[in-house]
Amino acid sequence: MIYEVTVAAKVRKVELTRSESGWLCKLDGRELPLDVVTTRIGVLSLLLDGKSYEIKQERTAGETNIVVGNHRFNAVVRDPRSLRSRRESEAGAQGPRKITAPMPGKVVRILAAVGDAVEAGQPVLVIEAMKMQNELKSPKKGVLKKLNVTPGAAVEAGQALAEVE
Amino acid sequence: MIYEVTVAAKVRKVELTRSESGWLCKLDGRELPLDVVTTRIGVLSLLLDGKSYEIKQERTAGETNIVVGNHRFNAVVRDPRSLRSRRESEAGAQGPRKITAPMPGKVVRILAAVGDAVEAGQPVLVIEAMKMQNELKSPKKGVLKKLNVTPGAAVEAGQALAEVE
Amino acid sequence: MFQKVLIANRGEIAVRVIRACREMGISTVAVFSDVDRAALHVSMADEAYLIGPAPARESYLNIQKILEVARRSEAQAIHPGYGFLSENANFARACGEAGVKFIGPPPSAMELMGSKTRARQAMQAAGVPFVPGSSRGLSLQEAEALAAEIRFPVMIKAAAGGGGKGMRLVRSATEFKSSFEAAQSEALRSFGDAEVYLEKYIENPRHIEIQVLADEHGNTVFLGERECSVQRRHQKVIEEAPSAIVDEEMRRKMGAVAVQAASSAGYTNAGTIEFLVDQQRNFYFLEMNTRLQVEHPVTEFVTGLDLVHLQLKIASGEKLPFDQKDIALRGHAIECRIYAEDPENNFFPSPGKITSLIRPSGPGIREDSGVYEGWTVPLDYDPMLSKLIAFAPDRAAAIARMRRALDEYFVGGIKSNLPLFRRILEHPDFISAKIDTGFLDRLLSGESHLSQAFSQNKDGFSDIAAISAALFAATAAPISNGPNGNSSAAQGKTGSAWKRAARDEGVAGQ
Amino acid sequence: MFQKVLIANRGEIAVRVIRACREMGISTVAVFSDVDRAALHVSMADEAYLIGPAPARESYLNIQKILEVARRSEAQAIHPGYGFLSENANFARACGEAGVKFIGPPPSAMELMGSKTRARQAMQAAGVPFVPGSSRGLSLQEAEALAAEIRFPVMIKAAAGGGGKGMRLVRSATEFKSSFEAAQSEALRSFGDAEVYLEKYIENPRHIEIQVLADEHGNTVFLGERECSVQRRHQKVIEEAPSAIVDEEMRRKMGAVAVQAASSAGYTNAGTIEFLVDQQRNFYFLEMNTRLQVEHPVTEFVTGLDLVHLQLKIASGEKLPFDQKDIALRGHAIECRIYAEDPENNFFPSPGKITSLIRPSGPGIREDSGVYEGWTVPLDYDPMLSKLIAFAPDRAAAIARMRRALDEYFVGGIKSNLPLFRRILEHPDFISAKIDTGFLDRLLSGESHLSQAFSQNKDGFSDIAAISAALFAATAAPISNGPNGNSSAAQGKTGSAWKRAARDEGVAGQ
Repeated sequence: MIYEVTVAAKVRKVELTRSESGWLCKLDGRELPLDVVTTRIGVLSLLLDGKSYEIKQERTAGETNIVVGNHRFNAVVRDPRSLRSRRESEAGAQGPRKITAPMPGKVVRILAAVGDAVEAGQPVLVIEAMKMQNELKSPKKGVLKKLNVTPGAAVEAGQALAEVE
Repeated sequence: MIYEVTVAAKVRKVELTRSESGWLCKLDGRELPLDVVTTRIGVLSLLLDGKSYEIKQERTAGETNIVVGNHRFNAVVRDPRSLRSRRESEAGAQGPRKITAPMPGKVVRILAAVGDAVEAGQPVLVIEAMKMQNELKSPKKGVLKKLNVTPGAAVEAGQALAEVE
Repeated sequence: MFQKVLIANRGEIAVRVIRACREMGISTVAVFSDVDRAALHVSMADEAYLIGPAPARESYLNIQKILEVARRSEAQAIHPGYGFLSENANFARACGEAGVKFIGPPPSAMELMGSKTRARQAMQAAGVPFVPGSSRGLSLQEAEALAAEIRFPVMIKAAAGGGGKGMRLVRSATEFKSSFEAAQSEALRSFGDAEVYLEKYIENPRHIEIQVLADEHGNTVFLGERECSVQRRHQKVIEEAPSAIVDEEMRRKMGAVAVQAASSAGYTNAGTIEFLVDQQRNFYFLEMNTRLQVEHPVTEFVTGLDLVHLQLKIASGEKLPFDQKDIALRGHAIECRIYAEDPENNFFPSPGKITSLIRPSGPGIREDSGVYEGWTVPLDYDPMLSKLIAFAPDRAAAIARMRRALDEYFVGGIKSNLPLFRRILEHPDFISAKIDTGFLDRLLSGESHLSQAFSQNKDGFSDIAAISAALFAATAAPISNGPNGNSSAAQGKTGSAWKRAARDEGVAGQ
Repeated sequence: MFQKVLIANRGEIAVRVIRACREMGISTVAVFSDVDRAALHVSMADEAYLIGPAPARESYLNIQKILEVARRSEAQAIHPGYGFLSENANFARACGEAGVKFIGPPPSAMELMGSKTRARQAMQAAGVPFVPGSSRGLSLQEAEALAAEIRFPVMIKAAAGGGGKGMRLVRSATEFKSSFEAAQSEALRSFGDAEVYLEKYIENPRHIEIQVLADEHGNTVFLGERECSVQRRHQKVIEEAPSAIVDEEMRRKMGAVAVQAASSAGYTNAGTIEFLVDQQRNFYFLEMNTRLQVEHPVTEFVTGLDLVHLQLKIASGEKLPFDQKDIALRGHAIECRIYAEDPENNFFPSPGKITSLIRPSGPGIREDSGVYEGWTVPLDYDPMLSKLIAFAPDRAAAIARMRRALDEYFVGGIKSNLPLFRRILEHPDFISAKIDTGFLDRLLSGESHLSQAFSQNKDGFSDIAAISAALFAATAAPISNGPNGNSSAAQGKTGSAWKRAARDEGVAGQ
């Protein structure tokens, strides 16, 4: 299996081959004598040249982080064989910018109307969750093109709420 | 679903029906207004007339116990529709008595030979596990009819090691 | 002693009180809202009753419903925990009328201390030192005049307030009017009372508080201080005992004032006198919290006492089992409040299903948790998951121990503020105890938090992270995340695509 | 201080030492056998090296292999934990020769204390009180003569022994010869040394021990006592600090003797002097354990100190950071040793996969665990899973707290001795501290343990249990149990059938 993994702002190529004694791993073409054991769901124990690493996978609705000891890395894994994955990736790189809900909650206020000019960082709507209100801001200078929600609407994490172009 | 459950030396009949709001439960024909939630795998939260019970299922290789608060009950569940279960049950009730390994380990000594007369409680073989040696005794007075293992053999929990008739 | 106690709360504090009751042979009655049926406090109690839907005002703040459960279950006393009804004098009074003992001070003391202006008047009469300011609610005009007199910066505060709601710092006359009105409207929204008052703003103060205990026979003692200066938006984040700047003499002085304040208010049971301490180590009465504090465990560690046991004993009429001279402090304790919130994204709440939970333990570690692996943290309440407390012979060792425990701690499925604590505990100012109530906000507004928290240049580790990410993808086990319960494989792709899109669009950096 | 320490052990004590090192900024090197690749201590260490197959003599007892890892990893010191090589003077000496600091006493002190007969001679010379008996290995004839002189009952003990191996109690001359020979052959099998000696047997003694700490600059202190009288077959099961029968005067006397014993042996680092205490509270030297004890956490709770931190400081050449007068005891601590063994079935070991693990926490609770949910406890080593320690202001509260924690604790998939502890902690003799080293064996040989542990007449509870058993069957989730990994449904049937058969055949009652 071959994966493209984006970690620490670099794209790395990871080749994994199952062998009898475990996994054979190549990182960017370099073979690493890795000893891998899954201890719990989402937790790996890795040994490499005597060093011991406990790795935890921190998955939330929005993203996957990899915790190595006490270092955390955001990780995006792409299986290059997956066509769908590639297409989405390309689409994501262009087009208008979306404002997305970072957590589930309720829309309590909308601070701009469709067609308004907005500055980068200007609050566009307010979401309430767990007794806290949080402003969601425009990711860029432009015009508010779409508003997908109304005050009072319940929203899920990751849901696109508005679009600025 | 109907189950026969042996708990505290009594056979009880439990009828369970899934309803929209959870389970409808009858115990020996009596309906109980039970509120059931699975909190973790093997753990239930039960509310009955305001009383709260945390129930844990303690399963080992050999048996199932039900822990209610700090009370433990051995439980044998039989689904009367299961023919296989019934046959095994009948077979188990008669015939010669087996000596079974209560835990995985290694046979270190055999103290009687096939054909020997043995008393109830007489040690027949010795198993070692986790640095401890433990004698397994004859369940009844009789003759050692079978010996399925030899010294040095590794045995699994529940494995029949010998038979006395 | 009571035979049965109702706990009018949820989360870790309900669990904490249930444990204390169990240790004292007292039966426990839990109450819960619709979304808390599977909560830990429900399973752990001996009895549990549904009291309403998710919104707190229809369940955990529903006095009638809670008293109805008390009656039905024949509970003899009610422990209110903290938050919810714990400082509600009407509730305490209703308990009394219903013949149920409220585990806390008398309603009169709660009312006195609950109104900041009345408390100020009473405490000034008792000789308690105060920050210059008003002792009653002010009109805009009065407030403007007073601000000119005591000089900016000043702080506007809600009379009925707490928890940072309805507070505004004003540094100059030009911003005064808008801040005053904003504080009034927030106070009205939060507490149903628009009254606000004014105080001189102390630059870079420390927040240090004294725990007091008073029985119903006139005995009041103090149990040393807690340093609670690490706050974000006036909410405590880390607490410790003792304070690095309080010596024996200052402790005695603050303690004497605290005991005097409690006694003069007719206070009983556990309470806390909060002080602001300026850079010359002058201390000023801030307010009294008329309940058990979130941070009581650090006091328990250094005194060796159990405050909830003592609350129950006091409420049942027992005398305090010790005198002031029997109280001795030993070692150092630190508490971190673990929240379901994302420190890399403006501390947005992060409710949802806890898919994995690895809890620290071992020497000197206590965890008071209200959650378990598989539990879905509801949207509806304060997102505190648990309190992690570390004890060691001295402060440096307690910090090191807490860091060790934080490294062990892991919460999967939702975001938590765990990474924030490592950052604080590694900060030279925290390590040298140069902290004040602005420390954390300064730390957070400094260099980009995101770039700090996510390692960039630890190359060995990023290699390992890259390989591990691929290994997880290759060995993905089904993880149900949230109500939709997608399979892991499907989710991995969706998640990645979403994340990629989000990054491109700059959402993550908001 | 060391930069890197190798831990020559496994299980909870390896985890304990790794935690201490991490807290002190020391890198850790773990060693592991084939079956321990997924063990907790391997994941938690900074480095980890395979040292051989499962049998301890080829891995954790393999001195050459361990020193090779120390060399390769450039570890500056080795912490041996307890058990395995911890009291092996040859290992300590080999460490010294390899230029690696052994964290423990000098080999000479270990050798002196490791031979019970030599230890007796040296301690008698130092004026330490002794149980009447021989101070050297005896022939059968000599032993018979001595037994007649000091009068039965007498105890035969292996000179190289420990842990109850090679010990025989003899109550009359007729059984003497066979017991003597049995003890000799067991000593030979267990320790490679058949030498045995003789002691007067004290009826119903208590086992009370004194913790000592000695630095390498001639300073030795004691840290109070531990009561370890709750034993099964001479193995400690519950330990507490302080002892209910030791007052300040007795503590001072025992402490002075312990310090004298350690000093006269040239002892350094942490060690324990074990005493037998008779019903008149006379105390007699039993032996010295030249290592950290399993039960050290109870001392840590009541003194507020961290013994492993202090071991590391002492071994790196630091002076003790306190004097005897600085040591004060506060509160009461109790430890339960949680084992994978079946108390309802003759304490048979119960290795296997831990399918579920719910761990207690909250106020006053410490857990030092070596396992995690999903870990398969191997057959090959001591089956201790974890140590549960409860602290409270007094003994009654500590017992209540431990009971509360035991109720919270749950281990699924394998048997554990958790039910045993509840039984002990509810026993009136334990509650009133009327315990001696025979207490537990008497309790166990009393009424049928099985019928005690399994509730019969709690009708409400058995109703709930019956319904729950059916609910579990109806909602069975796949549980993988052991290496075969059957699905739950299949296993349910197999398990039930096997259990039924086993019950019919009387195996369970063995």
